[in-house]
Amino acid sequence: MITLANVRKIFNQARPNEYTAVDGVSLQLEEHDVTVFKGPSGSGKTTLLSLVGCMARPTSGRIHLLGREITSLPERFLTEIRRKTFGFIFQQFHLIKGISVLDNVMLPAYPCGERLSVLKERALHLLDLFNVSQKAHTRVEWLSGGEAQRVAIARALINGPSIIIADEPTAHLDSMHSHELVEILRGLKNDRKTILIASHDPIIYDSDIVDKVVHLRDGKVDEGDTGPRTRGHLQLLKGR
Amino acid sequence: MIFHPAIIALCVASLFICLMIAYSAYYGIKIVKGWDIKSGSEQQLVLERRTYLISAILTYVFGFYLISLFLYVFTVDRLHIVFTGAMCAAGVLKVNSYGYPTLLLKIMIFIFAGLWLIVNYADNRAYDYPIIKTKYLLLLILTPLVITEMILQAGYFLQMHPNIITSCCGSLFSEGKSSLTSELASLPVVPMEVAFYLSMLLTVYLGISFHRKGEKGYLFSVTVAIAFLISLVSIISFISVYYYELPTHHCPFCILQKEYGYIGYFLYVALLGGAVSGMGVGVLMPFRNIESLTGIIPSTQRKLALIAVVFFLIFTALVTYRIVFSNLVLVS
Amino acid sequence: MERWIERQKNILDFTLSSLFRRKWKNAALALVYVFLVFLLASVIFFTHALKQEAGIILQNAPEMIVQRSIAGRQAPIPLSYIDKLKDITGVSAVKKRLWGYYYDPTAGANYTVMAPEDVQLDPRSIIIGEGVSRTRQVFKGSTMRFRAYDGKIIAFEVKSIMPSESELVSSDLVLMSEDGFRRLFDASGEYATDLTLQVKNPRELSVIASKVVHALPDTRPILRDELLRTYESVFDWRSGMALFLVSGAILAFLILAWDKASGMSHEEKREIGILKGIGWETSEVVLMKFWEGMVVSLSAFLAGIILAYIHVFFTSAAFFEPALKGWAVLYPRFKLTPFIDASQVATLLFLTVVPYTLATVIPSWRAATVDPDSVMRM
Amino acid sequence: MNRFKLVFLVTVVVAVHLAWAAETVPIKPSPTDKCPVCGMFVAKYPDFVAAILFNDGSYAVFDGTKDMLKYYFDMKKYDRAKNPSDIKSIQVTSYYNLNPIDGRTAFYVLGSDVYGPMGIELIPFANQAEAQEFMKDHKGKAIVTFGEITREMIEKMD
Repeated sequence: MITLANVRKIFNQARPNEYTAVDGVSLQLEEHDVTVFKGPSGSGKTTLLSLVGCMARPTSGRIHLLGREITSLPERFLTEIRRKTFGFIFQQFHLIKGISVLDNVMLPAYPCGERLSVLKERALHLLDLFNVSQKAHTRVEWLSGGEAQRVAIARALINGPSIIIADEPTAHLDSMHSHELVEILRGLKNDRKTILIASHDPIIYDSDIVDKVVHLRDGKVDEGDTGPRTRGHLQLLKGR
Repeated sequence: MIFHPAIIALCVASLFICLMIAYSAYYGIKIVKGWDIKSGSEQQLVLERRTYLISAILTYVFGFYLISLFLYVFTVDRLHIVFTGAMCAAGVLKVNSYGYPTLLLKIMIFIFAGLWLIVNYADNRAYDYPIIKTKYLLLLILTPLVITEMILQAGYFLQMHPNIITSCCGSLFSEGKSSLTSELASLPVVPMEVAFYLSMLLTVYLGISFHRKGEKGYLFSVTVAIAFLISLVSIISFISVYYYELPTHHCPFCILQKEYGYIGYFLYVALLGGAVSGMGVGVLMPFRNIESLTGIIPSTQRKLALIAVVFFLIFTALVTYRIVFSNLVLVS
Repeated sequence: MERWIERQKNILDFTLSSLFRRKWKNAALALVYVFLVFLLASVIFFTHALKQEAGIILQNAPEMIVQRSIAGRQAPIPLSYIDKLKDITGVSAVKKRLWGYYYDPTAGANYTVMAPEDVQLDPRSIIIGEGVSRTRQVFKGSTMRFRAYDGKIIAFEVKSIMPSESELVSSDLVLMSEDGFRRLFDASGEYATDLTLQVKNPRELSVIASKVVHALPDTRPILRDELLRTYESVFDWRSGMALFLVSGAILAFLILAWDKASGMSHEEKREIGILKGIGWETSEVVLMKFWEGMVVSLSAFLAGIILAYIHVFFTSAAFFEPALKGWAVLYPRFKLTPFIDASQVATLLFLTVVPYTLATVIPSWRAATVDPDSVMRM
Repeated sequence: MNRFKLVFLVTVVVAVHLAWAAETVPIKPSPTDKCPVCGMFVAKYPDFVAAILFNDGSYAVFDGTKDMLKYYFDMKKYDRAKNPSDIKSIQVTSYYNLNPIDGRTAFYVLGSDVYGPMGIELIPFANQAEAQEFMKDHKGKAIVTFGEITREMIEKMD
C-alpha cells in the first residue's frame, strides 16, 4: 500500500519564481491496482508520480511505501528503493541512442552488479515476451514507435519491480498502439503488479483495467470529480 | 632550490590537492552547519549532493598520498648524488629540517584519509547518515594537515642548497650515537625481534577472533597501531639489516631501491594497508551502537579485520622469509 | 566483492561504449592530451638518458683534475707541479693533459683538440670524431689542414675516425700527438693544460683536495663527484626549466579539460538524466565519469609515453635537435640507451593525470547530480 | 656554460684515456665469498677486505680488519677445523692505495673518523709515515702494530 499524507512539493523555494507543483495531497493507493492520475497539463500529475516513484523528495508531508516511510531518506537510499521497486515508462520512451536495444534494456541493472550473462538472458526473455527479440541487436534509432514503446516497457521490468509507473505512455502512440499498450498493461496487472499511470488519454482512463482514477487540478486532488471508474474500495483521504 | 621534474610534479600536484581539500572543507563546514536530514528542502538536497563530491575528492586524496609518499622518497633518494655525504634518501631528508616532518605528515595524511573513507563508507550505508557531522568535523582536522604538508614540502625543496653537507644513512642510522634514529637502530636485535613477532602474533590472533566473534575491537585496533609502530622501528632496527646483509646499515629507504628488488614497496604497502584497515575497526567502534548502523558496522569491521590480518601476515611472511634465507647472521 | 567487481565491469562497459559513440567529440581533447604527455615525457626521458649516459662515462674519469688559475682564468700548469702532487700521501699517479679548442672557420665550428698520452700517433696524423668528419667531409686517409698559431698551414692525415657509439662525447674531437699539439698552439714543453690525479681510495679525496690547495695555492682541484653533481643539476635544471615553459601548455590543457567536462552536450545531459531516471545512483554516475576520465587519461598517457619513447630512443630526440644545437655546433647523433624507471612514470602521472582528474572531478560531479526526475520533464 | 663545456671535456678525456693500469693485483674475493664473522658478502666492499691464507691453500675473507681480528682471536668459534698454526699469511688492504699488504707487518690506526662497512675500524697502512699522516688528517687516536693488538681492544670497538 502507498500512502501519501499531506504531500507538498514546492520548486524554487523562497525565490521569486517559487511554484507549488503538488499542494497538500493525501491519498491511499492499493497494491495490485491500476490507478490513473488524470488532469490537465500542469496539474501536478508528473510531479506526484516522481514523488511516489522516489525520484524526488517532497518539501513537506509524508509518503509511506509498502510500510516504509521514505520522505526523509537521502537520495542514495531512495535510488536503491526506486530501482528495486519501480519500473518507469516515460512519455518520450527515453531510450539511449547509439546503443543496442538489448543494452538499453539491461541498463537499469548495470549498477546492481549482476553477472552480465545472467542479465542478458533475462533481458532477452523480456524482449521475447514483448515480441521485439528479433530487434535485440538493432540500434534504438531504427525502431518504430510501437517497438520503442515495448522496449521501454521491457527496460522498466528488467529489475523485477512490483510497481510500474507510466507517465503519459500513449502521448506518442497512435490508437492502435495505444490499445496494444493497454493489453500489455493488462498482462502486467494479471502478474499482480501495481500500476500508476498519469494520462489524459481516454483509451487509458476509460479502459476496464483501471481500478481508480484520481483527478488532479492545480496540484490538488479534485474531490468533486472522482470519475466513473472509481470502485468500491477507493479510499480518498480528505485533503486539506 | 633544485629544479628537478619530480620536484615540480610533487609541488604542483600538492597544490592541486590543497585547493581540492580546502574546497571540501568549505563545504564540509556548510554541511555541519546546515544539515537536516528530515528536511526535503532544496538547501538540504544541495548539501546531500555535495557529499558525493567530497567523497570523490577524498578518495582521490587518499590515492594521491599513497603515490606521493613513494614518489617523494624516490625523488629524494635520487637527489643523493647532489649532496655530498648523502648516500640515499635518509641523508637527503636531513638536508634541512623540513624533510622528515614532510614524510611523517604524508604518512599521517594517508592513514587519516584512509580512516575517513572507512567512516564515510559506513555512514553512507545508513539511511539517515548518522555520523555525518562527526565525519565532516574530522575533515576539518585533515585540511590543516594537508595544507601544512604542502607548505613543508615546498619549504623542504626550496631550502635545498646543494652545497649542504649532510650525513648519510650510515651515520644517521648507525649505532652508538645519541639521536632518536640512531637509538632506534641500536635497539638490541633479539628483544626487538621478539617484540615484533609478539605484536604480529597478537594482531593476527585478535584480528581473527574479532573476525569470528566481533569482540574486543578497541583492543585489536590499539594492537594494530602498536604493531604498526613496532614494525616501523623493526625495519630500522633489524629488518633492513637482513635485507642489506650489512649489520651497520639500518636505512629504511634503501630497501626501496632496485638492488633489493623494490621489496620495500611491498613491505610498506602491506604495512600501511594493514594499519589503515586495522585502525579502521577501532575508528568505527564508537558508532556501532547507533541504530541505523547496527546492521552495517559489525560486518564492515569484520571485513576490515580480515584485510588487516592478511596485510600483516604478508608483511610478516616477507620479513620472516628474509630472516631465514638471509646470509647475514645477527643472532647466533 | 564479486558484486563489486561485476558492478565496476558493467559500468566500465557502458562507459566504453558511450566514449566510443562520442569518439570524435573526445578526439580533440585526447589529441592534446597525448601531445602534452609526449612533450613532457620526451623532456624527462631525454634529460634522464643523457644524465645516465654522462654518469656512466664519468665513472672512468680521473678522480681529480688540477687546474691552475691566474687572475681567475685557467692558465697552463707547469710540469714541475707533478712532483709536488705525487708527494701527497694517497695520490697514486699524476698525469698531464694537453687540450684546447680550435675554431674552424670553414665549418663555423669549434673542435676540441687534445693530445692523449696513451694513444700513439705520429706528429702528422690525427684521429677525428664523427661530427668533424661529417661537417668537413673528411674521411680516413684524407688530409685536413689547420691554421697554426703563427698563421702557417699544417696538414694532418686522418688516420681513423672514432666509432659512433661514443659520439656523445667524441663528436667534435680531434686527437693528435703531443708534438703536433705543441706545433699547432705554440704550447711550451714545460706546461700542460691541466693535470689529472689518480686517487685509489675515494674516501680520501676531500683530504687530498685540501692538501693540493695547501701545497699549490694557485691551483684548483676539481673532483669527479663534483662534476657528477654539476651534471646532475645542469640536467635537472634544464628539464625543470623545460617543464616550467611547458606549464603554460599544461594550464591551457587543464582549462580545456575543465571546459570539455563542464560543457556537456544536450545529448550527454539527456543520457545522464535517463540513467538517473531509470535507477542509477549519483555515485554510480560519478563512478562512470571516473572511468571515463581514467580511460581517456590512461590511453592518452600510454600513447604519449610510447611516442616519446620512440622519439627519444629511436630518433634521438629529433624534435629537440634545433633547441639543443646551441650546445655545440657539431650536434652529436647519438643513440641513447633506453632507460625508464618508475619515478619518471610517476612524475609524468603527477604532471598530467592528477591535474586532469582533479580538474574534471567537479564538472563530472555536477553532471552526475542532475535531478532524477528531470527525465520526467524532458 | 664554461663549466658545462668542462664536463664534456672530461668525458672526452675518458673516452680516450680509459682506465689507469692497476699497480698490483688486490685480493679478489669472489662474489659468493662471505665474511665468516658477520655473514656479509665481502666483494661488495673491496676497500676494506682482509684475508687469512692457510697452509692448505684455503682462505677466509673478511669485510674489515676488525672482523679478521675477531676471527683470529677466536678461531675455534668460527671454524673448528682450523688452528692458529695453520695460518700461512694475513693480508689487509692498505688505506691509501687499496693494495693488499702483509697484515703482520702493517701499522694500524685506531679511533679515526673513517668507518668501514662494519663501523669502527682499524685502518691498515704499509708504513709508519702513512699511518702518521692519516692519524693527523683523520683524528686517529693511536698507531699500533699487529703484535700490539689485543682481544680487548677489538671487543671495545663494537
